[in-house]
Amino acid sequence: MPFIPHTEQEIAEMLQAIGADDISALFEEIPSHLLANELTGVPEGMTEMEISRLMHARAAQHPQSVCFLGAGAYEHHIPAAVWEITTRGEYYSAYTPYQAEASQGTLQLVYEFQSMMTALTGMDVSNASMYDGATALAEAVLMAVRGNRKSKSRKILMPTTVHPTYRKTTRTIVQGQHIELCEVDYDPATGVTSLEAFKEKAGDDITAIVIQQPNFFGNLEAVDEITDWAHENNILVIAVANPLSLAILEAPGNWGSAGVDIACGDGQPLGAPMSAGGPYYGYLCCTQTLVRQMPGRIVGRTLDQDDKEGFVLTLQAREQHIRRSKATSNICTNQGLVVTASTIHMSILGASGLEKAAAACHANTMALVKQLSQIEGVDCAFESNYFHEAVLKINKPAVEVLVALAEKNILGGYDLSEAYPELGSAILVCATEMRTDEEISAYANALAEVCA
Amino acid sequence: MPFIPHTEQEIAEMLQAIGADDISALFEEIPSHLLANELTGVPEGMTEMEISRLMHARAAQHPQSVCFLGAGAYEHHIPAAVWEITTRGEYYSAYTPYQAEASQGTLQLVYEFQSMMTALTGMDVSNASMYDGATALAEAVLMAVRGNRKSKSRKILMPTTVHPTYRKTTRTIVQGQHIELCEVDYDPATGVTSLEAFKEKAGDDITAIVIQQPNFFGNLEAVDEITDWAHENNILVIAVANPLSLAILEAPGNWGSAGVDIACGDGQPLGAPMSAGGPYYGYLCCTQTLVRQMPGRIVGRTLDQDDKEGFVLTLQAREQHIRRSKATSNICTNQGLVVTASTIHMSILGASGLEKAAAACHANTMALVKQLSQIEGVDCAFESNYFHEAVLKINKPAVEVLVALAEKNILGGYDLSEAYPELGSAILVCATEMRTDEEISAYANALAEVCA
Amino acid sequence: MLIFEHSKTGRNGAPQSPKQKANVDDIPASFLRKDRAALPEVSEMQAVRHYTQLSQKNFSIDTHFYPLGSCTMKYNPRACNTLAMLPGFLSRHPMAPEAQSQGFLACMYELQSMLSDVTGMAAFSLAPMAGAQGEFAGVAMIEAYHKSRGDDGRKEILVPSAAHGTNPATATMCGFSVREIPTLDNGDVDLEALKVAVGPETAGLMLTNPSTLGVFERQIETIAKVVHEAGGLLYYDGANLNAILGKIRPGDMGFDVIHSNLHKTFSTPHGGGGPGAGAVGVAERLKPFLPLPVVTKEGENYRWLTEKDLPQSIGRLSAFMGNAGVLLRAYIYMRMLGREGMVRVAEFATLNANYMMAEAKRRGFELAIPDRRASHEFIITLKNEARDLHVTAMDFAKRLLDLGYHAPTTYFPLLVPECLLIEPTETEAKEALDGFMDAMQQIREEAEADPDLVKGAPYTLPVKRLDEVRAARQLDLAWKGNEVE
Amino acid sequence: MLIFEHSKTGRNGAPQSPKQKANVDDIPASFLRKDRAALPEVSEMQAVRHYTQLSQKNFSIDTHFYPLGSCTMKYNPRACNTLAMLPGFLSRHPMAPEAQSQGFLACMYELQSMLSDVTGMAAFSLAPMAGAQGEFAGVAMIEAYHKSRGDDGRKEILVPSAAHGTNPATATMCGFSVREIPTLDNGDVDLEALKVAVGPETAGLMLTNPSTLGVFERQIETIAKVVHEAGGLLYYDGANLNAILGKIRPGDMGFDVIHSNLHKTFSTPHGGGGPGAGAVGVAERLKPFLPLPVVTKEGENYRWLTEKDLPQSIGRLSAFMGNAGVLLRAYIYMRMLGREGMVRVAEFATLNANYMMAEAKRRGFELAIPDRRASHEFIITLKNEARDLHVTAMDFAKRLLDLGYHAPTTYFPLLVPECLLIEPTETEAKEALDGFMDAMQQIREEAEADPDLVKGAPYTLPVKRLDEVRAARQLDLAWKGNEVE
Ligand SMILES: Cc1ncc(COP(=O)(O)O)c(C=O)c1O
Ligand SMILES: Cc1ncc(COP(=O)(O)O)c(C=O)c1O
Repeated sequence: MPFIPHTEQEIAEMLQAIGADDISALFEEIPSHLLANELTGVPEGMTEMEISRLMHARAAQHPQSVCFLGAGAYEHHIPAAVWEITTRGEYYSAYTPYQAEASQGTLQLVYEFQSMMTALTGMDVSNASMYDGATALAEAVLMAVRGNRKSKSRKILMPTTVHPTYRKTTRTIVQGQHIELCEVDYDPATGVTSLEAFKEKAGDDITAIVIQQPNFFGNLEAVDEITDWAHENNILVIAVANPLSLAILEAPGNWGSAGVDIACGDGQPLGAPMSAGGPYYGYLCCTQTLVRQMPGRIVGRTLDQDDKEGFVLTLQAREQHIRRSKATSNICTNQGLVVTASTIHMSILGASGLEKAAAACHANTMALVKQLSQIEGVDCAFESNYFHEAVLKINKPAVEVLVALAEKNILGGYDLSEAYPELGSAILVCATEMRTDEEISAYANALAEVCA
Repeated sequence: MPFIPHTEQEIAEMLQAIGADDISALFEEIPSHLLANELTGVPEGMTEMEISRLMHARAAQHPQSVCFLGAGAYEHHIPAAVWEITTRGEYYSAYTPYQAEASQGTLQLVYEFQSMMTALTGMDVSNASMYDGATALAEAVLMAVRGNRKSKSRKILMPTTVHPTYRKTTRTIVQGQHIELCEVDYDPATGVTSLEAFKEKAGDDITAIVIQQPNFFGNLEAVDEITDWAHENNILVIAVANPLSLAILEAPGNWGSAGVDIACGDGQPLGAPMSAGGPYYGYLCCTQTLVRQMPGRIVGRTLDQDDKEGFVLTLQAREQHIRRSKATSNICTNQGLVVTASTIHMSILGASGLEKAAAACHANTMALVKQLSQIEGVDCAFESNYFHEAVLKINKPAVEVLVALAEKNILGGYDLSEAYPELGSAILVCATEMRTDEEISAYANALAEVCA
Repeated sequence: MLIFEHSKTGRNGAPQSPKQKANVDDIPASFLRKDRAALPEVSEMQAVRHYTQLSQKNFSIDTHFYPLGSCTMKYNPRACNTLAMLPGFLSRHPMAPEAQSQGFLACMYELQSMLSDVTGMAAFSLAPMAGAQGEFAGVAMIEAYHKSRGDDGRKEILVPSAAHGTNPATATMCGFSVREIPTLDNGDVDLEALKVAVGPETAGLMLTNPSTLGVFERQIETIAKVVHEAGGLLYYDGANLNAILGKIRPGDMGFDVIHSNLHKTFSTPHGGGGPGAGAVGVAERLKPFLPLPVVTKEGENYRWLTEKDLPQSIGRLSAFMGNAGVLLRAYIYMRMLGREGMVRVAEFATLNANYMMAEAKRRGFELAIPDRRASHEFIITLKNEARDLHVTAMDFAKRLLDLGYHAPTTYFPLLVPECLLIEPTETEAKEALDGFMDAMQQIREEAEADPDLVKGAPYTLPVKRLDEVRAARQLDLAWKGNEVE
Repeated sequence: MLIFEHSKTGRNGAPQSPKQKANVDDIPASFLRKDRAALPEVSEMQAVRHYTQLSQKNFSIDTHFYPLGSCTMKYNPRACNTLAMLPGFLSRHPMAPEAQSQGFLACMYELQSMLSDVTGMAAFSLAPMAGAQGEFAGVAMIEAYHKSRGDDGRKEILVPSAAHGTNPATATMCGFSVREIPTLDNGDVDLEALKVAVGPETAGLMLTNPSTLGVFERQIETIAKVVHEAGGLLYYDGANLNAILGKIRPGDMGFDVIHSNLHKTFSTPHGGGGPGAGAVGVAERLKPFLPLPVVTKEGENYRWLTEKDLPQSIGRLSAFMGNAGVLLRAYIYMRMLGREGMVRVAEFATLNANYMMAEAKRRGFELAIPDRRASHEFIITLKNEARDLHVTAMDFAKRLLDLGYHAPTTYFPLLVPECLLIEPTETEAKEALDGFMDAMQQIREEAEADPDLVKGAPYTLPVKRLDEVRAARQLDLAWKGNEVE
């Protein structure tokens, strides 16, 4: 029997010990009219050889396209060591480390992860992960509402330069708690959110603002002045940042004169393959002041009976299994294994490796933008500084252009027309360190053909 | 620096401790005119991202053909668990277990491997592996020559139904030691070696004979009567057997009334992917009498100071590192990691799983032979019992037929015309448990087209 | 030793990043980082060695029997991992065109169908990324449903006292208030109390069945009737379907919405804390509210349903589409089990739990609910041992670690004093179950002879018992020697 | 516990074989097995758990510093494994048509070229499956060469007393007799003795340089001259090129034939005993004798050379083409290192060895060859400790295990009493080297204070010191409870 080790003899012995005639007797408490008929929607079982054949065939249905698509998920190089170690049974098949003494591997690793994330973001503390960047932002908003004692409004300013599905997800998650998410428009010339725009929407009591850096368009927001303005007005600041960009760009903990209050984002660029959308993980960091508002697991260093160092889950009184309806969040299972991969990834690359990777992404995207924008009918959408991702306007409908490129096995970018109709036909493009000069030129040639 | 952890400061400290001005001073004993110029045949180094791109491209140059080719290397299902565990660093990156106490993982595993191979072959002892099946046969011949004290001739009877490159390899390896390898022809009607044929070549002093079961054609040799005849004449018997076949066919240890003296073969069908020819491993088993003639590593069970069970390399006095020019063989490094995989493979499948796999191979090959031999111009070459591999005669040149099939992404079989010109145009075909009914029919259709 | 303590300035895993740093001079200095982040600087080998050694400090399914109740620590077939990580899946961008994603979409569509079949629900969304998010989606749908009907006064979610902490926490997150319903000694919900509690305020009841006490809720049909008649909906916390797979379907019991923890019943690994997947299934009337995206099939083609298709959807729960890789693992596992394998999971998970329970009884342990059939799990209470020997459930748990067994869930459900919630799962052999019970018996003997021995455990692990109070009081959450020299 | 002891009749890894056993009734019963082989019958999880736990009982590069002299235990980059195991390589049948194997053949061809370049030889064959088989091929070529010239009287191979055991064993296997040449105290070959030994019987001399004593043979040009003038050929045992890579080439030193252990210098893993690859390179005059197959390039295409191309070849050494997967790993590693990386390997392997040697001296250990530069390795002799404290090199070795270091090679080369041959390799950081020397110093202090402590080591491993004599006397080579109940 697949995955079941019982022999006939053992089954008999076990039933006898139980005092049951057969296995069905164990289900006698279920009203018999409720017992299920044979399943019809589940096919017959397959051997590993058969499922392997099927999955290889399914995977082969996906053409190996050259990816210039980012928009929140990026194709980066991941050292082979990362997932070979991550999928070791001892990491892969362990549970949440409730029994600390039997889980020092995972616990120490998470402590190291927290340390790395605080180093990267310049914040005081990090938790052990949220589901993804979008839910991390939603939880950051909830934290801010709990944490900003000076504000009563439950009103959050959210620039439209924040990732569209991050905004949608946040809306879904915070909507039950009477929080107002108030959108702030960007400057159509620069593609960034001016301080004026924030001020306009501000009114007199704002709980928190969100800033994404680089923003969804890849453009660089004036984070220092916005942060300082917010703090002057008792507004908490939530930063959303691609953690790989933080190898080069200023850490949220250093924005303005005091740094932001909460920083979050998606850890995918740090060691998670694109894998059709997940699993990735959300990172969530904050100031020491807000630590008790943190959702999710946090690992702390402590001592054992012999005063030897060790690691445990800590501040559990914030969590659902202790605090139940008063918990900071309902999160229980998080994205531990991806955090494992990410921690190993960061260790192997180090800050200098991440810096080189990030710089290469930026340089490649610049090269791409330069070539593409030379094509007749293709133009840069914005006049501003950007990092590693940029918006191009095209003289033909983006959706058609992208389909034509896809047929040439080029994923040409993200179609902005649905989320940002005001941009007309526009796409968001990205060339990571994985892209070669030849691929960039091939894209330019293909786009020139398509636009001709 | 790739894979080198030294910082500038450390280098300076280390040189100072050594008392050398710079690293080149460490090479001062090399006559300076011998110092090498810059290498010209080695390209510049590549990052992992670059080599990964290259290797993916190289691998993609191999079309995924449907394989009906066997001839000593077979496409079998290997559970995913096998290589995931085998490539764990603790197995992958350990050395030969010289320090037994720090190598109990590998040592116990090899002891279990030896136990499994003796169970499968019905022999008393097994070593820890030879390089492959061909070299295992060569070493078996050398063992027999050392072990058969009653014979002086150093003459070995070798049927031509033994794998052609096994015979060649054996010749290469034993040629320096004045051993005569005397070929015995097969019966052209049955494709097996008759006892008469052995007797004809025998003369009065033969050291050993070799029998491959199933033989290279897939046919079943009359192993019982040949073994008994050999033993009656003080001839040692060396069996070559596909170990997967031993899940179904009689174990060499039970051939005839006393069983063979040495059994060997290639372990590839037990968990090694085809991987372009290796690494596989040779297994080598023998009777208790011959154990001190064994080449290679052998693991034994013993006790530690507290009488706890443990495992060590044993009978090392046979080996080159102790006995030097008097050793039983020069073998040192063997195929440990593949043995690791194979041991896990056998554990997961068990005897019943191997039996089902072997039976499926046989049934598939029978189905294939049935369909192919119905094609006009295609016929079975031999009238005999076969297992899992069979010879077909074709009315067109085999080489052309195989090329035509290859263009349809079918590896149609092994061209026998070079090794067995007397067969005319003939191919050896095999359909393992991996082949589906659809693939078998597709082959039949393709061959019908090609032969039409 | 922390990875940071292996760090030396200038060390790195050189082949893992471009050889030269590209120019980023176009970015004004004000945007740039001033100091390099204090990440560890180690060689690739040092990282490999460090994290390989660390891994060995974990208990896991691949190394130990791990009967952690409510967590379903069963074997994670390696094929699920290998096949879900085929390059064709890993390299797929989440927003790759549907035309180039048919293989993946086919798997997701079939996974939705299989889940619908085994649970008896009308439709599934795979969006939720863990059980708790599945609960969130479910409760948000309940809210959306009432709202859509103009039924605005339903502000309360009922939760049995035995419920998992995520249930009340989720209800709060969705803006509901929580009312607890007591549980009877026999493990059933207190029906009378429920009847008193329901009313026009009732949005719904969240129920786990078999409950977290490890018994089947026999009055489920009556409960459903009571809640439905009051206008509420019935939520099924399907974190653990292991005991009912192919035996009884939540849809048939009357549930309106359910989440299923694919990382439990469907054997995707727990990964030391995740990721999971908390697919959510609904009865017909809740279909319009399903979270996005959902996969649909049109002719031979698969495509995502979006806001345009489901305008009443509660919306998105993630940036893309949930934990795709986890969903693939569950898909592969379900296909390997097949319909016949599903039932067997329930049968043998139940057999193992009942056998252990019988053994526990025979060996003189007190059961929380002695006279019922266990489902996939059961509870021992060590209140006598705690009272007479001053050895607690936690002491037993720690001592078990020494004897090579991961501890069961301790102190949950909160109702049962000094409890161990034991879930063996179907993939464990009888020897493991017997070995565990032998260990329990040994510990009790040790507790009688020398209670300090047990109270001082564990002794054989990388650390002795850790001071959790100190951890919470003297917070040390990140390495502060952060200045890499 | 052995895997057999987890076995129960009827258990199995069901999804791993066809569901039903196909009919094999066409095969007469006399050919069929009567009893099922007594392999273990366990579940997949039991096998996974057993072999995962077992693995943790090994020391390895991925877990420990492993300065095993002559074995070059350096980091095995994980990319080499991952990329060599791409399905496109794994699923390639060894006899797949050349037209469908160009990717693989290109790698092999380039590997041959790179090896020729770093060794200064005219051509390479990748056929040999380990160092010893490479030696076999080399010596067989020497024999074939002399024979081809009708020079039949050369029956002797000369081997320095410091040589690795495979050298004399190989010579014997090829049918030669072996004559040992003494080694001087300074590690050089005794040139006078060599001059006396050479003559018309001399087929060749097998030499390792740097020698197994860890020093560079300075008289190599004279030695080459002496041997060549006597009509013999010069064989280079290139098991360890780590100290000379890109620094000096065996071809330039005058060697006629060389094997290279790719599983050492080129970092393919040792796998707990193998597999390896012992590629063999030759000077121009030995090219016709290379073992088969060899890859050649014609225009843009690669193909195998066969017997037809090389009729004088010594022949085949394996059923197919050697350890292809190992060769791929070496190829990937060499491409990652590149030309600049090659030299660095030699430099830092040498730096590490000389640093440790200097540290050993500073800490009062006696060096076997105190006044020379070390190459990639060096030797400590503990003869004083053995004499004065009765603590042997083996005792030191075992105690090192307790302290978390794999022991160096003990009692090899045989010339040096109570020796430890220490090879740190270039991939170890200074901390590891210092830690090891600290441990050595600690052990000597322990030996002075309490010799029995050291003699009783190890204490912290899965077993204490094992009885090797018992193992050899009471042979127990296979589990004999073989009857699975
Ligand atoms: C009964 C029950 N409900 C809900 C959950 C929450 O699931 P998750 O951890 O995936 O969020 C769990 C898991 O711990 C559980 O056991
Ligand atoms: C100097 C020397 N020569 C030859 C060999 C033999 O190589 P292999 O073990 O690959 O057969 C070794 C390896 O142990 C060695 O160190």
